[in-house]
Amino acid sequence: MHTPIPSTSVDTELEVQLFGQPLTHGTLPRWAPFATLAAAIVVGIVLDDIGLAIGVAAVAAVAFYAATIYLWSRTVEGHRKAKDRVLTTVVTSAFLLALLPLVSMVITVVQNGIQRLDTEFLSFSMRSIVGEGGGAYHAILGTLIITGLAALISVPIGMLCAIYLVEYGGGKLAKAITFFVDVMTGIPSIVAGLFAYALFALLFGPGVRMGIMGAIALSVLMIPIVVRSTEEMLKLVPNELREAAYALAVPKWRMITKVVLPTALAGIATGVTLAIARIIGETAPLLITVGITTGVNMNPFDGRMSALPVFSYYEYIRTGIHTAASQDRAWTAALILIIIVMLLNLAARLISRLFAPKTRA
Amino acid sequence: MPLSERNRPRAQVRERPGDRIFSGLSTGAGVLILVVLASVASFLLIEAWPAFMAPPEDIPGGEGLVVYIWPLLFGTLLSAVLALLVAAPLAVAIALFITHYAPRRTAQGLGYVIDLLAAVPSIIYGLWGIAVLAPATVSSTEWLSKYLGFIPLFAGPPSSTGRTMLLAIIVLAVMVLPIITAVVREAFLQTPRLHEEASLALGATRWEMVKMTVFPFGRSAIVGASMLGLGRALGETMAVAIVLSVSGGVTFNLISSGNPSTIAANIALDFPESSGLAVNALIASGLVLFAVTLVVNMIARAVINRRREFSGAN
Amino acid sequence: MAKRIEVSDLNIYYDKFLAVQGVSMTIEPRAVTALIGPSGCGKSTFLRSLNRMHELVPKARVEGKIAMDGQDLYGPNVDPVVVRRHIGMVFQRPNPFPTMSIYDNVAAGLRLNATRMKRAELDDLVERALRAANLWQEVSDRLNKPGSGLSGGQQQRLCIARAIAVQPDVLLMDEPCSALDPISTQKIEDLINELKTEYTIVIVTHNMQQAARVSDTTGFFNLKGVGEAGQLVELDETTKIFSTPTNQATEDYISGRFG
Amino acid sequence: MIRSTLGRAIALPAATAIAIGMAGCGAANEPSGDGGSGLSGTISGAGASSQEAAQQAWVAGFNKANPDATVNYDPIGSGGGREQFAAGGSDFGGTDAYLDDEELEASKERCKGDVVEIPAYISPVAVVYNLEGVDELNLKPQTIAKIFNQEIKNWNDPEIAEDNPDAELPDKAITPVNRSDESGTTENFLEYLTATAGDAWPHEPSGEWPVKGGEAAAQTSGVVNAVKGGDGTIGYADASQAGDLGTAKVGVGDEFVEYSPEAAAAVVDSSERAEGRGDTSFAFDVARDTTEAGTYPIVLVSYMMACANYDDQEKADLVSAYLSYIISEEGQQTSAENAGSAPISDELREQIEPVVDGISAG
Repeated sequence: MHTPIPSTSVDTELEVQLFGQPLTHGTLPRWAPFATLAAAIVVGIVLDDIGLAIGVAAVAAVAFYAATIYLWSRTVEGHRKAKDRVLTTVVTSAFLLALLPLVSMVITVVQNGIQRLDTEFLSFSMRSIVGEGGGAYHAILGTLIITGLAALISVPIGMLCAIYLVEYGGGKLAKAITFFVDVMTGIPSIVAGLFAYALFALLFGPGVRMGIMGAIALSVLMIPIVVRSTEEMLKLVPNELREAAYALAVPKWRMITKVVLPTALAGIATGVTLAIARIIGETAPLLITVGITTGVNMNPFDGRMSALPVFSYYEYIRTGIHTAASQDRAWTAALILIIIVMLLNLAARLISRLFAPKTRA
Repeated sequence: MPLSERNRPRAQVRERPGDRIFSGLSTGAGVLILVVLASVASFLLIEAWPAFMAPPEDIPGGEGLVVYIWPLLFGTLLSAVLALLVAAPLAVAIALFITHYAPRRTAQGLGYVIDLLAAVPSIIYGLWGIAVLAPATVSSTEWLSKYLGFIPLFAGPPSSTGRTMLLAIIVLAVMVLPIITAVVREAFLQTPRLHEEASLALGATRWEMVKMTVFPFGRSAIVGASMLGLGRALGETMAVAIVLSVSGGVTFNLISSGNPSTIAANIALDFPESSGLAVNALIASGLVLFAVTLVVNMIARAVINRRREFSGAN
Repeated sequence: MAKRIEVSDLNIYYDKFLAVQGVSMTIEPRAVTALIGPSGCGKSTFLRSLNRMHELVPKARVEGKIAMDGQDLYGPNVDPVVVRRHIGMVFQRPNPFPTMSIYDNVAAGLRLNATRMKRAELDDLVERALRAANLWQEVSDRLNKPGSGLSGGQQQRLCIARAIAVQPDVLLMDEPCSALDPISTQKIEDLINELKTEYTIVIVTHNMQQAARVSDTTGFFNLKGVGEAGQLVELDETTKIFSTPTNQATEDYISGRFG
Repeated sequence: MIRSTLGRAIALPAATAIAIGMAGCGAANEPSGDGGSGLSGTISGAGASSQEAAQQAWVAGFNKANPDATVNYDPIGSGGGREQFAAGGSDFGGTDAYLDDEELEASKERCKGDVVEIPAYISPVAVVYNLEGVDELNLKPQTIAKIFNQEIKNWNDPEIAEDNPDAELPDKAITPVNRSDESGTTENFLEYLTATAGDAWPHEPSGEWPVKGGEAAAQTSGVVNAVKGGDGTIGYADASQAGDLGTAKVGVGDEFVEYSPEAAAAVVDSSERAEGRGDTSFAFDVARDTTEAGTYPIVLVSYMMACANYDDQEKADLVSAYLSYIISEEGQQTSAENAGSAPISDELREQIEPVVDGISAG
């Protein structure tokens, strides 16, 4: 029954390939990739100098690196190792390529936005401002009010929906809701804006603009994110906890509010913060629902409001003599926006790190 | 808790008001999601209806709704699909770098950095795209049209401002990249360590290990994530509105000044100053966009959910 | 084919933590060496250092020397990928590639090493590996079905077939039967007995009866103390270890008074 | 305790907004309502976005004299402005084109009487270009038409060279830049081409650019940035935006006229008032094909709409005062400084003033 493989029956070429490999073979020196990289950079610079477009030159430099390291490695280390090195190059340069826009974007926004990041920008509106000066106070306020309202609408609905899915759900309804929550995540933001507009246009006639419309549009975008993250967090709560609560004769709703939610609270708060970070920079839906105004409007139920992203956009496209000043304002608004988003992300990480439920470990 | 309450018969326990209210509320919230989605569709339909019914000459452009929307839909699909073709392989490579190539210590931090890219508001992508990327692409598009002009995509003449479909595609690709990366990264992280070790123990190099275990395991996640990214690219508004030079209709030429607009960008640009039937026509185009993204997202979810069932096997 | 492994003064670290200390032993060719000992004493760590799988853990490293027929496995210019080609491994839990068929699982290693291989040759090698793993008769009619469809014991034999298909010199087995039922375990043990005529086999096991049944030589690993490194306490012929161990700790462990 | 922690999580984002809202409402630059003399009340207008910069300047200037008065201007576009005014949704309106007959009827009905239409904002449209080494450029209307119709594709085209004997025109492709959005600027530019270029311009004037395939950008700023961003580009934009870009002299009669506020205002004076619209309507059919010396024919004339009669005295006073300020020398100077418009001539002002002063209630 047992027939060990007789190596003699395999032809010699195959035998060398399969069995004759020595343990050691040539290895590229440690400095090999660095030397090749340096050479590639030189090639790129030279190509750029002789008039090739910078993008083309960069691509050519990467290709040069990959080809050189492949050929070098192939002669010394064999084709498998060479291929491995090429793929490492590809994967690493893909990652660096992705970092490029982020770095460039941050530098651009900071460079253009930092000059006007002053107290006047933070305390002035654009009312009666022509030319230089002015600020985004009204837009910051508007963004906070609209986003706050959106959160006020989305968080309870989203959390309750997630509670339904995890604690009560099952059956067709829950399946349908899960599916459509996922689908809802993919609604384009402009469509959410159109929805809010269509809803209010039916109630108030065409051309209506209100802060609450923007909040509703943003809610359409925010609810599914809250549902998803809350659902994930509730699922992480171990069933033993629920059973322990039941065993103490606690009714279901108190079990949920007393045991499940507090356990998942940190995770939910993280999710909500990230959801706010996602929607606070939305421009398109606010553009068509909230519009823009020059002064402070504290009432989301009456007339146009300003929001930071829309403010930035309108300042960017503003016409008039003093466009340099409005361009500066556009970039500063963008800078503030990026700071807010980064801070929210940071806050989310902190919340999840500091208050993470012990059950996760 | 009073004893009397405990001694009630079972059937009555279900009647406990707290439970009833709470379960009612949460069920209501769930149903509300369905209602919202349904009302998005129906309100758009109601507001788009006048445009469907209007005589063709009253629609902007004067040739009817189909002629009005078709170039926009074409531009939307062209930019989104090509952006996906650029972004998806990159996203897979990045996910691979984070999960299997980067030093494990830094991997998590790198993941955050990519997540940050996803959090940047689209208006900022737009401003950056027009201020930095557009001028940077000009020389490359000239090169493309000179040497690769025989390919219809690069027929040219190249735009001298860089505000081309190619630029929009690159910006869109940068924007959807982190979304695809996040999903693929999760899937790659879940590749069973056992299988990776099995292939390494057979004498596989790192790349061979990835090909044998990581890719087959993450294949449907890649497909699903790509569809999600496609959905995002289809609906992206402000960045395209800012960077794209819109004139002319249906063309595959990516590097000239004449480009079709996208539905979302067109709405953002025209809506604030539109009135009357033009608004209805814009909402009709929004309805088309909604339908397209709905289909794409449904497919994406179906694919991803199938993967979920698969991975339960091990 | 089968080769002798000599280990001298081997220390194994996870970063700064010394996991295994001062192991010196000779693993004889065409024989089964069993490693026994309480959990966490470094048996598996030691085993994984033999084919350089250990270094897949970040910051893990070894000091000392492991030589296979005189060649230093950790010497300069030694490619760990090639080391693993020569020293195959079978894991605790059967892990056939779920996305591959039975055939492809066995051929996986061959395809890596020999790119230009005719289909007939490959068929031949796959069949012989499956026969050698005592699995051919059970799966010959469904070679294109996924490997994950087999029973646990069959899956483990498939993994053994996969490991021996590339004709390694040494076969490492990390508790290969711990996830299997007694009948499957019996089959694997029979297989180990057959394979040892061709291979050097090192097996880590928690099951002392198994060690007694299949091995020629047994090494007993134990912790130096609580929170301290594991070490090789005693290495001798299996019959001697299980009848008259020289070390008190070994005797305690074997007779069940400890661990 | 649990409810409070839960509550905190829900209220956290909202609380920030509310806290800031409570802290201080008005922006540092906004008046808190203790102004001295002057009018008070609120009026709202909506309409042409071309007037936005001017309106902001006017509101700022008007508020100096009347700190208690609030004037809002919503730049929703000309069409929307006319629609909203006729429907009674705004107190006054701004539009780049005067009301057509149907809209005029509807507006008269809304006002229960005459409608005031006055040219308040005259903006010259410059033909801007960016071409290295060429600082001066003369272009005949036909040449402009052919360039924008993409018939003349290179800067060294003989037709351009003919009018520019002194310039060294490079061998470089022309990139014409147009507005991608519907705009009054486009409509006026097209009206000019239709009136002057004859067969060279085969397209009908409308707010949408008719030629496909050119470089297109949203808003005036987009066009200007696109022209700046390229080499060999040419576009049309509000003259105020031209900045350091080259502006072409356009052919009028036998000479080439550089745009200037005076030349732009002059063309309105030499234009005919549209007939049969009542005494309060100052709608002009701009004489694009003028050959009069020293006139610059590519202008955007944007109007203010108001009622001759309002129900509310306060409203009537405010509208009247605001419009008076706009057409006053000071008001026109303000918009010239901040929006780059061409101030209306004294002659025109004298005609309009009585109408604006006549706005009343009852």
